Amino acid sequence: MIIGSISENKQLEKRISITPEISKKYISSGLEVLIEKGSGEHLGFSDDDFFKEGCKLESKETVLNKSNIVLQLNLPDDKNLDLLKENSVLIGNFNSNYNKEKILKISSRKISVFSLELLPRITRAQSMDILSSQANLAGYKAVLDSFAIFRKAIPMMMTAAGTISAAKVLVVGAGVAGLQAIATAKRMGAIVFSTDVRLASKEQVESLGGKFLVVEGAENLETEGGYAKEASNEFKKKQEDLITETLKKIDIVICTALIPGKKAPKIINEKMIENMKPGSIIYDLAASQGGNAAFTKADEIVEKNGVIILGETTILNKLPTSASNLYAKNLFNFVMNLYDNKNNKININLEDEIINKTLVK
Amino acid sequence: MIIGSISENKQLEKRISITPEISKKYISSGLEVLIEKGSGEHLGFSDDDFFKEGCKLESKETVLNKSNIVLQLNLPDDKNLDLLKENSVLIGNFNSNYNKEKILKISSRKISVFSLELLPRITRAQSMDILSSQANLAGYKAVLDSFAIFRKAIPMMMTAAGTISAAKVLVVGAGVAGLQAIATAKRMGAIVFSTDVRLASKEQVESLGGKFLVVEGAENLETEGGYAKEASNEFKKKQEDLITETLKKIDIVICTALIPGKKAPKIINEKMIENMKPGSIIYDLAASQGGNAAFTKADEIVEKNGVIILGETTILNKLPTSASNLYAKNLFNFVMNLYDNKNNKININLEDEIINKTLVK
Amino acid sequence: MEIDPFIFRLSIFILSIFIGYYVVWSVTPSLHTPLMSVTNAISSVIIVGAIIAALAGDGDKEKIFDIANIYGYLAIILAAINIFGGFLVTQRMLAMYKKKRKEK
Amino acid sequence: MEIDPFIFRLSIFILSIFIGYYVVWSVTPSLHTPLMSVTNAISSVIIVGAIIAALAGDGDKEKIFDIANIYGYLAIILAAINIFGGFLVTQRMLAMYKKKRKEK
Amino acid sequence: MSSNLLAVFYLISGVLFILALRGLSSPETSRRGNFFGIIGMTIAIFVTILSVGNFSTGFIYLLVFLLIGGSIGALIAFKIPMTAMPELVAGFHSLVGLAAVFVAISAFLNPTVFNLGIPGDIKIASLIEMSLGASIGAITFTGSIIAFLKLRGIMSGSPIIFLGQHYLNLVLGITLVSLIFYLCKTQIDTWFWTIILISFLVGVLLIIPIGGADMPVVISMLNSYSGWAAAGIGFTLENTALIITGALVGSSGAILSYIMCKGMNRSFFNVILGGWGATDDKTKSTSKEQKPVKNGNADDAAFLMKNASSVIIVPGYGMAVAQAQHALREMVDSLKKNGVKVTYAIHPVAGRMPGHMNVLLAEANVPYDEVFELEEINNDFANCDVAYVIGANDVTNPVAKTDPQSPIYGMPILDVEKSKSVLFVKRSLSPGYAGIDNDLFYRDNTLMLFADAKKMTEDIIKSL
Amino acid sequence: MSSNLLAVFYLISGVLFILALRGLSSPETSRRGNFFGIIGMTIAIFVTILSVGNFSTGFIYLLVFLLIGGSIGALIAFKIPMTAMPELVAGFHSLVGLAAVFVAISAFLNPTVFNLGIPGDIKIASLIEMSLGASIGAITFTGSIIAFLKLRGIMSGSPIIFLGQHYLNLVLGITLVSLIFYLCKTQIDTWFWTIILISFLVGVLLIIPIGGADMPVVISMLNSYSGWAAAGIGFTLENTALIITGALVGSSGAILSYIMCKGMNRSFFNVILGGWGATDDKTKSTSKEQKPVKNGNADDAAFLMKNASSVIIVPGYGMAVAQAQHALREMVDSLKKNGVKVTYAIHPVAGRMPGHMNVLLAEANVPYDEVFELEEINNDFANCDVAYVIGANDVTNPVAKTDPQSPIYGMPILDVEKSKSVLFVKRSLSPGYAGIDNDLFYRDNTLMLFADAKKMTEDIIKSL
Ligand SMILES: NC(=O)c1ccc[n+]([C@@H]2O[C@H](COP(=O)([O-])OP(=O)(O)OC[C@H]3O[C@@H](n4cnc5c(N)ncnc54)[C@H](OP(=O)(O)O)[C@@H]3O)[C@@H](O)[C@H]2O)c1
Ligand SMILES: NC(=O)c1ccc[n+]([C@@H]2O[C@H](COP(=O)([O-])OP(=O)(O)OC[C@H]3O[C@@H](n4cnc5c(N)ncnc54)[C@H](OP(=O)(O)O)[C@@H]3O)[C@@H](O)[C@H]2O)c1
Ligand SMILES: NC(=O)c1ccc[n+]([C@@H]2O[C@H](COP(=O)([O-])OP(=O)(O)OC[C@H]3O[C@@H](n4cnc5c(N)ncnc54)[C@H](O)[C@@H]3O)[C@@H](O)[C@H]2O)c1
Ligand SMILES: NC(=O)c1ccc[n+]([C@@H]2O[C@H](COP(=O)([O-])OP(=O)(O)OC[C@H]3O[C@@H](n4cnc5c(N)ncnc54)[C@H](O)[C@@H]3O)[C@@H](O)[C@H]2O)c1
Repeated sequence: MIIGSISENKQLEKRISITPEISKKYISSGLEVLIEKGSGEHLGFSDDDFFKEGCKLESKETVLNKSNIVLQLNLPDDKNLDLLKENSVLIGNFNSNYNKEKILKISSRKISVFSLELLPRITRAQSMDILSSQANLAGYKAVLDSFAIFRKAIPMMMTAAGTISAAKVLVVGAGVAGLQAIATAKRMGAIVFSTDVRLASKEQVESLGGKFLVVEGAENLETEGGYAKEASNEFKKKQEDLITETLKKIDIVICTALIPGKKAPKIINEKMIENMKPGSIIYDLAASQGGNAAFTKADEIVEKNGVIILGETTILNKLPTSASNLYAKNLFNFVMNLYDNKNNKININLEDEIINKTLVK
Repeated sequence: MIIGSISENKQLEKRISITPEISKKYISSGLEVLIEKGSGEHLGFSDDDFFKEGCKLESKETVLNKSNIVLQLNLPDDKNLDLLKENSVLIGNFNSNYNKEKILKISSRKISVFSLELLPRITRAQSMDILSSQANLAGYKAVLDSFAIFRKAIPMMMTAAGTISAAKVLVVGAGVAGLQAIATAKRMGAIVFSTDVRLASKEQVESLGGKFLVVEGAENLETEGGYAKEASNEFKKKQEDLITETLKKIDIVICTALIPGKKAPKIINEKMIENMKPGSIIYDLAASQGGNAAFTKADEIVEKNGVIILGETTILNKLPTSASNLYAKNLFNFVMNLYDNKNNKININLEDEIINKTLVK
Repeated sequence: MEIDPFIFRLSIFILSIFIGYYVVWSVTPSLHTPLMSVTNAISSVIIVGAIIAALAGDGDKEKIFDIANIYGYLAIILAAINIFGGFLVTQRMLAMYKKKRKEK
Repeated sequence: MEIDPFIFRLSIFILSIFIGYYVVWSVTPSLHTPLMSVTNAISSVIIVGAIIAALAGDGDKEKIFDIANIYGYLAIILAAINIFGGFLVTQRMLAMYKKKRKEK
Repeated sequence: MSSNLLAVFYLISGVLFILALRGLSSPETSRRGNFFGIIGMTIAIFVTILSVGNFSTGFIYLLVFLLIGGSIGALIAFKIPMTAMPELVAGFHSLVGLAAVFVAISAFLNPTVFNLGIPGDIKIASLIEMSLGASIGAITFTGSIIAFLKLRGIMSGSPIIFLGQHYLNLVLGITLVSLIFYLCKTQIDTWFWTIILISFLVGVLLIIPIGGADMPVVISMLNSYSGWAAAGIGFTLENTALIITGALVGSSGAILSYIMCKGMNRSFFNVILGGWGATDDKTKSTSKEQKPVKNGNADDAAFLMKNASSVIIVPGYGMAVAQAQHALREMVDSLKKNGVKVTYAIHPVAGRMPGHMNVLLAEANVPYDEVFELEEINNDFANCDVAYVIGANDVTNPVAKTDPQSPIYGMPILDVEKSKSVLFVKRSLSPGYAGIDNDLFYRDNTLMLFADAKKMTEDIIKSL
Repeated sequence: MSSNLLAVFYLISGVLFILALRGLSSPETSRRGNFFGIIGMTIAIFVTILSVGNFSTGFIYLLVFLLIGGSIGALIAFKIPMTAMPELVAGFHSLVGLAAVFVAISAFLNPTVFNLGIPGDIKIASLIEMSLGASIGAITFTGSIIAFLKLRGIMSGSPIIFLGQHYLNLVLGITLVSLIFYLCKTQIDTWFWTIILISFLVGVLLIIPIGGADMPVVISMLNSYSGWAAAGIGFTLENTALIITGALVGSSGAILSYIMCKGMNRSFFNVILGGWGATDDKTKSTSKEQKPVKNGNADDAAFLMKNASSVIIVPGYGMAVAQAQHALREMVDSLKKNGVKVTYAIHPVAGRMPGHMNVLLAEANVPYDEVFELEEINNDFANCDVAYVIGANDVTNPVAKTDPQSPIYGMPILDVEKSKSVLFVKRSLSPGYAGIDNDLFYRDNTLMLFADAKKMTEDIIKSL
């Protein structure tokens, strides 16, 4: 069995899907690993580092030609897809809703395509859950980034030259990314507020030292999978009032609210932003799905009334090493679930919820 | 009595020396405040904000012509200096050692120039101590900046997709900037080491949760003023060995070691950097005085063996609001010590150590 | 000024109650069971009464197995089980703690 | 089977020592002074002896100011000072604590 | 031996018993305490024998019976498994009760030897003391037997309650008092025997309505009863040793049971009055048939951990909710001062966000080198004395390894159950995120500490 | 009144005294305790008077003297300032001692009334008891007077030590024993008087070598002595009340002084043997003439703060060094649970780096709205009950306001000295960063808590 990976488009994607550390694990599980030459260099993983672990370094074509399993982040371009061999398996984070057609075309060539954003949120799948692992880092990085561009210091400092008061941070959406954002802002000394539609999140926010903005009469909008449903209009109105009031004193907003398969909810509207203090920052992690804030533009910095709005869609490119480490480990766990060690073959067992749901069909 | 301030060269200096908040304090102490139009706009302090507090907004020339006391950050250029009126007072952070001649020329025109980096380190002067207030913020910002560009996450995270181990940070020099750097790195979850030549700093580092690298047989190199002396060769050798060993596992180095009036000590040499892990960062706050690390270039980013070396001299431009707030408060305290409220005049009392030592003569 | 010995006994009784009250107030919970077991063993001091009952009229051969004495002997057996069993089992329990303590 | 009353008194004495021992073990430090002062007041129960001494041979007019009785009366004064002074001063100290407690 | 000397020796043995109880209240002195008890008992027996005087046949029998009893006792003491302690104590108790009854009977039948008058004309005071002693002894006897049966599992541990129970007890109580009254008046021995019989019945009735969980309190209470019985007989026999010891045992037993009630958060009154409270909610829940859990308090936990050589801390979401990390760190510091090795085991999905536990532990300044991830530490549980599971649940649930149907099947878990004892700090038996019951709660080596995680940890610090 | 009834009443008053002492050991029950004491005493006096019987002239005198003494006592009790408590207790003590001497003398002169035989032929046992009572009473008398003088400041508080002191004491002790022996043998009353005189001397000699700081321990010890004296006389008079109470006071006084020694970290032995230890370093340092500081322990601090309505915490560099922030937060939580209002006052240059305290308090999750800077909070000290200064020093030093020569002159300081009490937690009297002494340490409303800041704070939590 051969497992391989080729370079991503490094302009758009800095992460990689096999790290030297993980390649070692594949090899000790009995797989061969092929890596495209130079694919990790931008992260400080030289070809030599891979070689030392026992990988073979090959050209893109060889990798695609020979591998039974190909691990990627984004969907390779058509030219590369064509090189995939029959009965091979392609695994990655392919935005399968959006790319459905393209993927089905590949599948038709007897290539099984697994897209891991489809992973069911069951306990056993947690170690393969790329959404969690990446959202976690995104939440962390969003805070660090926004703090770095903020013109004031974050923590409270009572000094001989006067007092700097602690910055106030609002985290919109307390999912995986949101919680990590809360934790990070909190440990830097910020005063952290958060809002979410799922009732359980109140306790979770408080368990990290954050303050939860309680919308009166809130219903629980949690689906069985642990995701959020869309909120009712009444709820939205109440939430709006509360957030408007809160935002007047907030310095930094981190937006992470998402509803799977839908546009991100618009939570911070124009008027709210008007009332914010100049110099405040809105860091919108939901930008790729339209953003939680008005004015958010994907991958652009917008300034409105002195408020800086960043719509970030590729934040993990700013934390590529850690993100790759976790992503690669997620894929490894997924592959191990797929791979039949004894018979040295891939076992696409459709009884297995994990395999069944992630297979794009 | 009129107190005034003109715009700095905004290309080089983003801080300001009178904030709206402080201008209010001057006014309630019985002074008039003149501000050059537009001088705070880049920080979100509109002319209106000043006006509301009771300031007059004037042209550069009027400000310089009318003011009895002029507050600046850097030495104004010659053209502006010429506009200063006789018997007036100029206060700022003028690097008086370097600019001695220029300043004496002004002094000869019956203008008293006070340069606050000369402030004696006595308890009473703490509230005017611009070196402390600015170094404090610099230490904070250096950590935040370096964390923002670091390719990995800083804190330890044990997750379903594997463990991210905590980043290791070395802070060189545990003065004001160094201690704040330690505190900031520590609260983000990094493992923090530090080294200094002053013995007292061990306890101080530990009081912030940092680990002090104890150089065996260390002598105490503290002067009476609380600054460091140059170290002996033997000490330097031992320190070198210890740091070389430590650096092999360090991810981020923050350099803050300074010796007043001298070149900054070179503590991290070429060989040490060679042995560091690729992807590591050296953030050299001592760059303006030559830097603590080899390869440091002022205001440039150098990459050696994958190690990124940043020589930062204007870091406070990245935190201009907080820095201005503290700087302006320092100046206010200094002016209050100089200003004779009852007789509404400036009282240059050379008996007063603070006034005597800061007056450039 | 003769005082009835009963009064003295009453005093002794009441003072002993106080001692019993204070003496165990601060017991560690983990010692509840051993303490109970020791208290139990001690309460078989009733054997003193049993002995007196058993040996009552001793020397007078005929009365030696008087019905009253038999009750005394029975009481001796019961109390003796309790005394030996109680103290020994306490010893065992306490030895357990001791061992653990030494290990480290 | 007569027991000398002395033995009973001895028992009472010894048991009381135990009680004294246990009863103050857990005293709060801030109550040291009041406790001392109350103990002091209580120790003037010696007045019981003083009364007996003072009234000894009372009724017999001639003996009323026998030298022995005078010592008794003196002892009464001393002990009385102590009793009243001791209890009252304790009361005052404790009232202080009480007030503070209420304030909040 | 003169009666004075005898009294002095009895006093000495009384003092030794006091020292014995004192000793038993702290682990350091407990063994010495037991030793004092043994000496005290030896002295008491010895001087009694000497005081009776002539060493003829009876004396030989006495020795024989003493030895028979002693051997049986010793045998039981050595053979019994450590886990059967509570029922053993209950069993022993019944013997003391019966012995007291026998002594009372003996005195009743043969009052002359005890200077109580002659049969048919016994001193009233002695009669009262005697019948009180016999009655309390009899209650102790049957009560202890019921307690024994319940603990042993021979009888169901759930409270047995029937209508009119309390009235019946009341009636029986009144009967007892009247019988004693008649006995004194008429000196007819039938009354005496009836008193004993009814007391046997009362003993049974008093204990059956009490639930199995409250048995330790009951035993201690019965202990106290047996003390009072001994004291009563002590008055009859004018024996100082019996009076001192009886009072001592009586009051210390009562206090101990009170302390135990407090520790278990139960009303002393309810427990003692047996079943009075069985109708209120709290006791009801225990009367339902449930899987039994061992329920501990902070002192137990402190004791276990203080005496452990290594402890592994397993934090979970509950620690985060309670914000118990600082208290936890304090606790660990205390333990380390006691020479205990302490490490933290972090499950990859403990908490509700990746790295949740790490953030909190870092906040509390827990050194990184004490924090281990699952794979590093999982084997260490087998060698560890105590696993302190604080607000974690799913991540320790062994069902993940055994039941393919369970929603967490396949997740690696922390093998806390392999450690010698497991302490679970949580507020109730309710499940965690995955919503499934955790089998570990019901294990033999598990002690549940029901409380808010922070509160409990602080309490443990206090008793460390 | 029959002697039996009398004995029962004495027993009752004994029990009431037990309850009195018990009550005094916790603040909640202390007033009730005192009340029990009063009742007990009333009963004892009352029944004694009744027992003596006929109410003739002597009875009137008795009442008169009782009233005289009572009025004097009451007057003193009301007039005395609260700060003079320790010396007051010492003074009162001397009276008890003297009273015991008088009663002993009276018994010696007139043994018939007490059933001790006739003058010149008193029972040996009674003679021993009597002379022991008189001797201990005499020692208590003069000892208490010396203690009183030392505390009052009339006599220097420093230990008076001379060569051969211990030998002298030894010789006197042996003399006392021999005198008692001769007294018993010869019944010559000169010996009796000599015993009393020598005992007076011993009392003086025993106390003079003890330093002023140890006086509270001494008082408690003298208390204990007076108890034993009472018990001795109780045996003489065959009086149960005196025996019970004497033993009670005797042993509780001894224990109390032991506890106090432990609390002050002094060796019990050294204190009691007066000056034995005065040559070792520890006591030497106290014998040096120093500005006196009030030295407290965790329990005192806990008590003060628990009963305060508002507390302000002033952290400084020492808190950082000790890493006491988490413990501090715990302590504040406990206080808040007790209904105390707690805020933090941060001096702008507390610690060694700008914002030093903020970092640490944030780490310990102290809410920002409880943290105030100097200007916001400085006026609040005047209305606060306790300022808890933990590891801060320079930032509270009032010399900054008063002495232009001082290196910190002109720095604004936190006005902690305006609060009702100030607790300083630091390890010694050594100065802070600025290297200057802090006058506050020696103020009347300051209590120094010498310990590591974390350790002390944890101890305070324990006793809260
Ligand atoms: N780490 C992640 O990224 C992540 C994300 C989402 C879900 N999860 C899931 O979360 C679970 C994590 O497992 P876990 O063991 O940490 O937590 P858990 O299984 O949810 O158990 C937490 C336990 O803490 C107790 N608790 C709650 N508040 C408490 C308090 N104040 N004091 C004391 N105890 C308290 C609760 O019991 P009582 O109510 O009886 O007190 C509960 O049983 C896993 O099932 C995991 O799959 C993890
Ligand atoms: N904030 C700044 O930026 C800065 C910078 C440089 C200098 N300073 C100066 O530092 C001083 C700060 O004042 P401060 O009141 O915070 O500190 P301080 O005056 O230096 O006093 C600290 C006190 O803490 C005690 N201490 C040390 N370790 C302790 C421990 N483990 N447990 C208990 N107590 C401990 C020390 O007394 P013991 O040894 O008796 O325990 C010491 O007196 C000022 O003089 C200020 O000018 C401040
Ligand atoms: N079963 C598992 O083991 C497992 C694994 C990972 C995550 N989870 C859980 O799944 C949940 C969602 O995780 P996610 O971060 O991937 O979700 P997500 O990225 O889809 O959404 C982010 C957050 O936005 C919130 N949101 C949606 N609409 C909102 C609105 N109008 N206003 C405010 N907030 C809004 C959601 O409730 C969610 O918390 C979390 O509770 C997480 O703990 C469970
Ligand atoms: N009197 C006051 O109230 C007051 C006010 C501000 C600062 N201070 C004290 O003054 C001291 C220095 O403050 P600073 O930050 O302005 O100093 P700085 O900026 O001049 O130097 C920074 C640090 O580098 C260290 N250093 C110098 N050579 C070194 C070498 N070869 N290796 C390692 N470290 C070296 C110095 O010891 C110093 O700690 C601090 O202790 C500070 O607390 C006192």
